[in-house]
Amino acid sequence: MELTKEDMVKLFTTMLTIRRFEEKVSELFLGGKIPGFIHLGIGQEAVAAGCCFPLKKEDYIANTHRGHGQCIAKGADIKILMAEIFGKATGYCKGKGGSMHLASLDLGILGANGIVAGGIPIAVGAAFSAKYRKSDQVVACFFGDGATGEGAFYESLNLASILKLPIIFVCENNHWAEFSPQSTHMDIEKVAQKALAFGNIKGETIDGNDVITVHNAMVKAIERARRGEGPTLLECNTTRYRGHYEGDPQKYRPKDDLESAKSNDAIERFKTFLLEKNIVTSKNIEDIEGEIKPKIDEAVKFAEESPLPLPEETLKDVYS
Amino acid sequence: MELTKEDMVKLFTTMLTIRRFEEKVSELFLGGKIPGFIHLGIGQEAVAAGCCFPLKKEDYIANTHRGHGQCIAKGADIKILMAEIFGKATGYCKGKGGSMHLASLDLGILGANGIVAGGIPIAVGAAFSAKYRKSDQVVACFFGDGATGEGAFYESLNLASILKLPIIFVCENNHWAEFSPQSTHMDIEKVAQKALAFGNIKGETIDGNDVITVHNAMVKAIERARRGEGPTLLECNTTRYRGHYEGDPQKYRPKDDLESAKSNDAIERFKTFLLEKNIVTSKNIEDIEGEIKPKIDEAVKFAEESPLPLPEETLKDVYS
Amino acid sequence: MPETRYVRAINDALKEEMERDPKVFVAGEDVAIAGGSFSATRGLYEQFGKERVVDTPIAESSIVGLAIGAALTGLRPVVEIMFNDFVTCAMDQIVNQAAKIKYMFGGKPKLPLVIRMPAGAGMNAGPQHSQSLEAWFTHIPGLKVIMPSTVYDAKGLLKSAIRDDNPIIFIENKILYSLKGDVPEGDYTIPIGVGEIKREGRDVTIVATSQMVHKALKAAQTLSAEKIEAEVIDPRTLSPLDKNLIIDSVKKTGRLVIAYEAVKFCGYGAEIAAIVSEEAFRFLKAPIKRVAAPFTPIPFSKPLEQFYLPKDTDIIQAVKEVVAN
Amino acid sequence: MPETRYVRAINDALKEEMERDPKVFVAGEDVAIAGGSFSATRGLYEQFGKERVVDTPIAESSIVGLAIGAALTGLRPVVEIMFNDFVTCAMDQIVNQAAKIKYMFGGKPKLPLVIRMPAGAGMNAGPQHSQSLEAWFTHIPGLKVIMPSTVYDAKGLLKSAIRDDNPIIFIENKILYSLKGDVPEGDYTIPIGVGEIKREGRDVTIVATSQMVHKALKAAQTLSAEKIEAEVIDPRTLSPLDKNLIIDSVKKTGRLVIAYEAVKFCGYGAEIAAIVSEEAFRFLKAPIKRVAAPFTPIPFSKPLEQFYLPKDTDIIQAVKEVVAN
Ligand SMILES: Cc1ncc(C[n+]2csc(CCOP(=O)(O)OP(=O)(O)O)c2C)c(N)n1
Ligand SMILES: Cc1ncc(C[n+]2csc(CCOP(=O)(O)OP(=O)(O)O)c2C)c(N)n1
Ligand SMILES: [Mg+2]
Ligand SMILES: [Mg+2]
Repeated sequence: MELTKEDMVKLFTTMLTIRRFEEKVSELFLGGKIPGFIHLGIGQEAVAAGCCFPLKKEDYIANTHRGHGQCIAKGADIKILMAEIFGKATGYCKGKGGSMHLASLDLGILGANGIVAGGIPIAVGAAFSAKYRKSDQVVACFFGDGATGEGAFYESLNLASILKLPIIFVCENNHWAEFSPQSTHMDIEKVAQKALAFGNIKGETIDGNDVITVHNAMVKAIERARRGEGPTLLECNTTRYRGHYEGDPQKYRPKDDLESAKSNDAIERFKTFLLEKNIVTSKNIEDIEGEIKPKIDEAVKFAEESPLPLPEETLKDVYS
Repeated sequence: MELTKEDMVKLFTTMLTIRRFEEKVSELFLGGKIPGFIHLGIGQEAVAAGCCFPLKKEDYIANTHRGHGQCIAKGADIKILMAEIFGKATGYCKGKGGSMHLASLDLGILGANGIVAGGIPIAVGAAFSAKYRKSDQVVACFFGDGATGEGAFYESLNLASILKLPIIFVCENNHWAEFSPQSTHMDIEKVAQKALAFGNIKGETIDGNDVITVHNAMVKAIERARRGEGPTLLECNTTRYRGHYEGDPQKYRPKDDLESAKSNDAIERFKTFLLEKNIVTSKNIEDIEGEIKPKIDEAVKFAEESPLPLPEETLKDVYS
Repeated sequence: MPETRYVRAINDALKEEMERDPKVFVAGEDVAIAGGSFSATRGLYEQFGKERVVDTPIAESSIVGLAIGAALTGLRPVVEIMFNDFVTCAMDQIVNQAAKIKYMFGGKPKLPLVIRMPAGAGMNAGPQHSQSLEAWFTHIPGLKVIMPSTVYDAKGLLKSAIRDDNPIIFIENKILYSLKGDVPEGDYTIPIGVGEIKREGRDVTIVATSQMVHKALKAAQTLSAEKIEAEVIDPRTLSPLDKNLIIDSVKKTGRLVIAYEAVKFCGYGAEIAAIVSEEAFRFLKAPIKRVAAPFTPIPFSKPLEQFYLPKDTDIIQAVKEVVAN
Repeated sequence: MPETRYVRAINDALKEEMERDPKVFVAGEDVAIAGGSFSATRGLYEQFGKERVVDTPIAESSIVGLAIGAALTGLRPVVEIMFNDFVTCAMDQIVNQAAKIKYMFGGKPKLPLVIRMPAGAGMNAGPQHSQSLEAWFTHIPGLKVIMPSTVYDAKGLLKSAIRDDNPIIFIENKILYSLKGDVPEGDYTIPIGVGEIKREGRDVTIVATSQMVHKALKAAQTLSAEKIEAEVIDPRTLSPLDKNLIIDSVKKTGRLVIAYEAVKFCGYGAEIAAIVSEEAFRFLKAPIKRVAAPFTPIPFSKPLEQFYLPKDTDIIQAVKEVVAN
């Protein structure tokens, strides 16, 4: 699947939508409009966009606490997403989940997860189900570098490998887990190397801030999965701009680490590429920005104007 | 550390003691004298003997449900061991633990474990402690091939690798976990390959039924650990003769698998070697057998004659 | 009605539900080729093949995760945790994921999955193979917890569990596996959340679970000879609990003994006592009594394990105390 | 007495015990360089260095395993589980290993380790970051469970926990971290297993834990204006429980309300109710009442979480009901 010019514009639009959405979330959170914990993926948009683009609607994703981007890239409506982050009754989870628990089964979003590595075994279960039902679906399972500390990560890779399940384990390696650098969590450089512990898993490390590279690697991994050849562990090196959560001043972070991250901005890089290759003009870019802004505003308006859930809602939805 | 002739005789004696001890346990269990579940390591004696021989008394081991052999090799008194297996008040755990929970801190035996992979995180903790206390101790952590399914196994390797702890992860790969072959649990041939997922762990696969090979590999791993260079994952290929537990008729097991296992008997192989190299004579072997037999009988007698714990003992030892 | 064994009733329920619904599959450690450690899944692999009867690695977290992901996407998994004790390795998946997914995702998802596991002591299996941890699960909203005591209940409740759209913890009992009992031919189910009076009586209510139901019945028989008629109630489903069945009985008898095999302190029976002391206090003529295990791990050695286990004689004594009161 | 905050009291206790005993070390996720997610370990890394203050991978099982192995071999670990909810990833190590090692190995080993973790809702942290799972641990013989409600208690009990030779689950509270209170200068400890009457009263006994102690005290104040004098008891140590303190109080007041933040069904308060209905039944003048959370996961959205949380007004209402009775 070669990317057409149109595709590239779509990809760019997705990335920029994620960025503007999250910038707005940050602003609203710091302004006291959003409760709870917020983890932003600003700087990591190429992974979400590049991985989700080649997925079909019926395909699944499972993601993490840092999960707004993948939801948007998988087709979530940013109004409903924003409403959920606000804790409103109109949100994807009726306000019961919030930012850490975004899910929409209709869109194949099996759920962001507040437990590090908690979504990985579930993603494997979905891949098992796809194979069982011979549905040709695949699963993209997102997690961070820190998640490789958890036993559940390895158990899941092992099981998926043995059963040759149609799953792509996407490690968003932003080289930080909360306030600790990658070296606290592993003593190897490349997460993809961990694939060597399992027989049927193909490991690959790519530049996760280059959306086309991400896309192409994902296409190959999806094909491999659909052919029944087994899982891929796709490590996408990327960059976290913000603190672990909003409000985290990142005191622990060396200055040049953050600076070098920002000089490797996925959106800037893609923009330059698109301009240089004459795929878009500056005007086009402005237009895209111009289209996104009102949508974000609309999402905020929707969220702000939406009702809070009624207190008694608390007691509902526990059982089917 | 080169093995002297004397050492080899000691090693042989240990292996044969384990074999005779367990044969006796089997007989007693099937005769209804021993309650509960019994898992025998008959066929795997070279791993226990070869790995424990180069350990010092102060060094630690942590082992598994199939744990008689390592306890004997680490210096356990077979009388007290047998008494524990009988559930007698004179046993290592006063009858509270039984075969699956043999432990003796005085001997550095941190405990057999009824939970697959349950002892591995604990062994890592002991290795951390050794490093913390600068005691020059090392830990040998035993587990089976099936234990590599558990997340705790990987978490532990990762932590030990990052902290460069003085530990040797000894995988007793008997190619079966309960009633399932290795292929149910992993899709690679060599467990040692899993070391590649971690930075400071050295993986090595050896013939676990050749006690000298085991010993020599262990000596290197111990040296590496004491030098502070990090853990070794030492995979010892070995053979389970008996069922998973006593009473298991092994119907699931291909006949030739068991036969080929038996034709690779660690004790027979070592005996042949010792005889061929003129390290021992047939007479010596007979003498060794002759020395072991009364000791086993004595252990049985001790266990049989020992009192059962008083019922009220149940309520004691819960807290310090 | 033909007689069969408890473990066989489990096996039949699995078989029949798998025949009935191709979405039902079974996974776990040694459940396929070996037919399960206690033979509960025997023959399923031969009948349904390796797609639907799956041997997994020893990896409880990912076994439960497998079930969750499959249930979320249209299947109806029944997974086995080999011993209740090993569920400690899967608590995140059960408690933070399975139990909460429907709720935290706003009510839409259905999560039809069953996690079977045998609990209980009495086999000299020692401290890590004998626990009864049901009280952990009953404390978790979003889970249903079923603990059948008879062959009939085991089959009927497992079928209901498999057809239910919620995550279910189905706790069997190792000692009961060999129990014999009658089951009707053909299909039947037992509603989840409905307890049963296993024996009627007017003098005292005994609420008992799992193996303790049989000890309670035995105790009731002995007591009957002394003209004390005990009513024995088995909640069968621990969560949701058929509260009124118990309250109504206490209203009649005025006396309550609760028998469970788990450790007494903070065990499931504490909740029964609490409910009754909240909601039927005025009907109580005597203190509530609990018969349960002491506050120790489960020892290996025979005399210790025997001492540990709550017995019918303990129930008799408790009943006599509350009746005398 | 100087005033400080709850989290600071924890921090001071850690610091002082590490100064006192070189065998004490701290490990966990982000406890070293970052000083802990809630700053409970702030400054320790700078003072004691990376050997004694260890940042671990995100791996709760092996964090607890680290503590067990170290405790078995002569050290006194204090490890942090970042949120109570994450302890679900470490249950085997805590329950099958730490809790049972001394017993199943025949009594010889000592296992001096502390596992700290913050519980509780009220921060809109959602269903996987807000639970109160203390009842799981109190059901497990071999563990001690401590849940301090005041700044003074937090420091004194943590010091005792670190000096104790048993595995201890030390449950802090996220909302209480910012609570202010007085602590004496210098060293002091509070005995494990001794509860405290936080307020004397003659009309009703309120047993409350953790954050609910403060709500109970607030309720007691309101009730006092209406001439109802509540006695508020904080067990502080949930296991072992200072049972007699509660029973004696109930003997005096004849009425009992139990307040805890966890889900009511099968929560810790059920045990208190059960004990009293067993051992002080004759002194009870009214049904026991429990004030606790409803049977749902903890919702994210503000009005829902507020609805979810048990409140001082709920306690007031419960007290009025039992007093009217
Ligand atoms: C089981 C568990 N342990 C700890 C945490 C706390 N926690 C939340 S996010 C996080 C760091 C995760 O790092 P990584 O996986 O790299 O993801 P990132 O935040 O970088 O996207 C931690 C430790 C948790 N949520 N769940
Ligand atoms: C957590 C846990 N899951 C399952 C079991 C049941 N079980 C006991 S031994 C065993 C097989 C272990 O295989 P392996 O690690 O290869 O050791 P071996 O028995 O071959 O020595 C299993 C599944 C257990 N004891 N603990
Ligand atoms: Mg990260
Ligand atoms: Mg094996």
